[in-house]
Amino acid sequence: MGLSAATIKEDFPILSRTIDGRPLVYLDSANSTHKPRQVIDAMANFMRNSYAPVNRSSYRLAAESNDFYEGARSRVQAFINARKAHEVIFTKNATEALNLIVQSWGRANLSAGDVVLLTHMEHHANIVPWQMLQAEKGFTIRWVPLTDDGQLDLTDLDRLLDGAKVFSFTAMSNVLGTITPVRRLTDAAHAAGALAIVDGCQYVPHHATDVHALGADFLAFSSHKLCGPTGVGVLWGHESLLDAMPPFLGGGNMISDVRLDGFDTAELPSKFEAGTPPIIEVVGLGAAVDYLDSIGMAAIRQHEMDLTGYALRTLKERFGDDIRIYGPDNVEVRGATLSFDFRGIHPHDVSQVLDQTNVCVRAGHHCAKPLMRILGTPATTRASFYIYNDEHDADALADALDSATDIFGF
Amino acid sequence: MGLSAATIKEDFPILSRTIDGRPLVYLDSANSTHKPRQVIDAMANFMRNSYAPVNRSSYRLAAESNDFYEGARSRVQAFINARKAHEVIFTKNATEALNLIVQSWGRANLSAGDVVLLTHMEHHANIVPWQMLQAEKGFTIRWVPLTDDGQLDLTDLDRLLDGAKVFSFTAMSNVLGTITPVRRLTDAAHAAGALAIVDGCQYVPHHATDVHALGADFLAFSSHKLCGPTGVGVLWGHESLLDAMPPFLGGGNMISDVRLDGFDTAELPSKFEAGTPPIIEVVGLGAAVDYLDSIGMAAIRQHEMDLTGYALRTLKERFGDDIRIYGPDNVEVRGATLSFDFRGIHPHDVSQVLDQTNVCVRAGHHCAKPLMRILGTPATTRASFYIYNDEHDADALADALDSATDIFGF
Amino acid sequence: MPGLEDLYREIILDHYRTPRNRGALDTPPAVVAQGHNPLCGDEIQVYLLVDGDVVQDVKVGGQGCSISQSSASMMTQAIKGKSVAEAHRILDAFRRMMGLEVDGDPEDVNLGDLEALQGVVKFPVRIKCATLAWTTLAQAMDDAGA
Amino acid sequence: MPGLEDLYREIILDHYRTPRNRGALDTPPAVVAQGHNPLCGDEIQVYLLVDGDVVQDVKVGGQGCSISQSSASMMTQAIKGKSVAEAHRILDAFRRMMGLEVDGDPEDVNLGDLEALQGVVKFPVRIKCATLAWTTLAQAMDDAGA
Ligand SMILES: Cc1ncc(COP(=O)(O)O)c(C=O)c1O
Ligand SMILES: Cc1ncc(COP(=O)(O)O)c(C=O)c1O
Repeated sequence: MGLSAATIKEDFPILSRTIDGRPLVYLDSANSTHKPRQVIDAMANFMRNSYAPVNRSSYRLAAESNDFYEGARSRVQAFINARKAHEVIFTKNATEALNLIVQSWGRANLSAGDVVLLTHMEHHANIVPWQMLQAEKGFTIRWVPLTDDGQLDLTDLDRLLDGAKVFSFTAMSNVLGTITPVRRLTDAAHAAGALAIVDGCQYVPHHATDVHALGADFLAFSSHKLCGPTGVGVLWGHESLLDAMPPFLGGGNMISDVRLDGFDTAELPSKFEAGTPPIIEVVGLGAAVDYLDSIGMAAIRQHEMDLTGYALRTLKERFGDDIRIYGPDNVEVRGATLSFDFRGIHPHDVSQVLDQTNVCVRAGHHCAKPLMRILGTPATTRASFYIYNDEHDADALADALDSATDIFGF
Repeated sequence: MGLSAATIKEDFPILSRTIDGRPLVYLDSANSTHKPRQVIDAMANFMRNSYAPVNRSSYRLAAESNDFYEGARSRVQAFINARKAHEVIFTKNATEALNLIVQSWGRANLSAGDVVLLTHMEHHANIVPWQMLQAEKGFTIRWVPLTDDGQLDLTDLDRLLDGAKVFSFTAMSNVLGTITPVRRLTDAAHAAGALAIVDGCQYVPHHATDVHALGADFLAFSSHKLCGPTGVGVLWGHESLLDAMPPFLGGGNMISDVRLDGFDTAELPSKFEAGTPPIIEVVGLGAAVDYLDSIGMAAIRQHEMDLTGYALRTLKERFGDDIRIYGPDNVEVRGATLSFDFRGIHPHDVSQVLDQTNVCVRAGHHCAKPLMRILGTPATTRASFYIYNDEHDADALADALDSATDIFGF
Repeated sequence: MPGLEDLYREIILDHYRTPRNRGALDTPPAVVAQGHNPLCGDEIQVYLLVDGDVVQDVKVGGQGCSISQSSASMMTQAIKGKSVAEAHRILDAFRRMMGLEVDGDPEDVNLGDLEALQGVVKFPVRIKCATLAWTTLAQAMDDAGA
Repeated sequence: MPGLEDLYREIILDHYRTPRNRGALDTPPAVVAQGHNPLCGDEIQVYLLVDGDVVQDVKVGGQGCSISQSSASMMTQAIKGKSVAEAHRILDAFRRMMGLEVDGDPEDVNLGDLEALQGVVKFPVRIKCATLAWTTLAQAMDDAGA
């Protein structure tokens, strides 16, 4: 059941593009993945043949379009093993999904004296929305610290959770690659009477995901990180929670009635899908989920473990102490995202040199500035691998680092 | 400078689709328009050749992708004659744009005792967000009433505006087709010291738009109603207003710094574009704007006036008192959106019969329930025309209404 | 593609033209439930008078399209005078015919005229029209403790 | 496509390796402005001591990539000891070279070593790196009322 990255690569038109006569070595998938022709074609064909507004019109073309849209919802539901299709809410990205939780659930449920628990490895999307509401409500934010090898330090977890109303954490760090012990964390949250919110942005694209096995109350992730288009994200939540929450954005589709003096809210999922939804993008997301399913999430995870192991070994063998790779060594608890410091050369310079041979990596704070401060660096270089990458890409990365030594190795 | 709908139709692949052997007569463009191959191809080609994350990574592919994204912003800027590109904010749809204004500007500036002025012809997207904030803040909402022929009744405008902090209104009704006297309304708002927010959803796709000539402080519209993809909308606002507003959604890209104890906000436009933006969709929107520009907005408006005139005449000649068309008769003050009552037959039944010959119209409250109550009907049938429609489509509508008479004309 | 004749059967148009049991009942002793279809804005009231185990009377107010109105009219005929248990059986059977999920095993229920609404299933958007009166009835039965 | 040699000229690497005028100045009498590049998280401090009409001293703290650091280093050399008016001219000329919009007409200013940064224009993403010190300088001049 091994996965052939070479075969998969052929599904991605952009990966046969060359710049300066060389192919792309795309190692920025933690940022956003490329799109296979299956997704590109699904979107284009939908626009060519079946596009129409959904939820509103009753002619056959609209019914057909609606079937595409709701069909994709069912496929996403199955992909994360949700019990009900209407627990799957389409947002514009994971960031909106997290803001929705904070603004709707948070504003209704949090007040001064309450405690929200986050971790030191969160993405800004799981920090700033809480800080914005904190400025209004005055609750306390606590943080789970990290161990030296970049895992969550759970020594004090029970104390940190004591009195917390919510624990919101990433299932995998977009900087360190660390996979967090989700089930243990959701269990601890629930034992303390807190809600468990899982940021699945870096997890769902790489692992078979079962919201119930994870024990999550909410899960957020983005289409564009799992071979789907931009413009759509997913919020999954327990029906009972979503039902009890006030609406987030107001407008068409989220109402059951509007009068001059007020409105009534629609049922799920419409309640949280105000205005014209990202119809074409949801169809693309459905195709992306099908595509990943056809490869198999277990095969994907295995491929990434193998590739991560190979990349870690290669980089350490070739560069020894000249490279410092953040996060755990054990591929069982890390994904294929490698942030590193190379000979103290500034990440911008590293990525610039790498780019000369089309090795595309990200240099920067990766939307995790609190974590950067804890790591003691303003920025790292990050190489992240996905289904279309293989050992050649890891080698290309290492070769490109040699050129960085040539220029900056003084 | 006449426009050839037949030629334009060829640009829209879906319009050559047949159902039951007949072509589509698509008369639901006020709801959402179809997409020309120029837009479909721009999106597909972008995904095939140039897709990469924007704003974050520094390799050449990312710079190229960024140029596509920011290039589209400049084209939208030119399309509405905005002074600065960074006054153009990409949202997920017009609904989000309006919610952004209400939640950011409104929450910071409105309190009990304040007055917000709306009109009786607003879409839910320009009503419900205000009602949601009203529930929190307790300000007063006043309404501009309508005349018998479905225009704004401005007799009492000055009194209604007295003490108002904001006047938010549509430039064209999505039900009545009425085009409102935008400049007169923005001038009156400003004379009263109120902000003028223009819902341009039904206006921008059909008219040359100049935000300064309109005198607007904010303008909101959606891509999917002007031949662009779903998943992206536009908020334009005066730089000085946008600069002074607090952020809306929190997360990546909208910050300049994040610490454990708080964050600093980024400059425009990033400040209001939290998370991964709808990159592919913005590229599609740019192509849509180019497409409309290549036809010419003046030609589009002229075409729609001619076609509206033809449709109004045809329906009245053929059905006399059996049809009641809402809104003004004068095509100078109305767009190509015709809501009507046909022989008292329920709109759902009318649209069902019309659908048998692929005449696609919308039946319902059109997300304007307060207006429906004022019109004294729970629903209307609405036929709306765009650049790809012509007199044959108006004739097909009339022919299809004959079948409705056959079945329900008892 | 299904044709209009699947939808607009003569019996349906007949109930639409001359709806049975239109009007209101005094509340109390009757109960009234409000239903509406958010898609088209249709609103309906179902008045229900339950006496002991029997649906003594039922009336329908409000307005709607041919499908929702005729469905409501046929519904009143089907349940009026029936036992509460029988009304529930009819309700479940009708919902099943419309393709909705219903708890429990399907029973053999003769729906009579209501069978004419079977064609609606081929027009998924109209299913909500056909079921509006029934969802509202279910609520009225709840309210009446029946 | 531009090559790396357009970017990493020897003189740039030299300033990066051995930056001139690193450090801090006492504030007051000097002023200090903070700059940072949100893209990569780089932070820089520009200390400026203006005495009358003259840029008496200037020092740079913080960290960054080769482009931002060398640009800062060359900047300090270019303006130190110059009149405030001349510093403004250099500032404007440098920004123009980076393709930024500047009010007023371009003047003929010899940028010396700084010309080596011209190649950065071919790498648009790096322009922010090259201009970081200068934007921060402009702010420091403002703060110093210069
Ligand atoms: C006048 C008006 N305002 C707002 C909207 C909302 O636009 P969207 O659904 O694209 O957010 C619409 C369209 O549905 C509209 O016609
Ligand atoms: C862990 C994590 N959370 C949240 C996000 C935000 O996702 P998006 O930008 O798609 O909203 C990202 C990606 O940038 C991420 O890696």
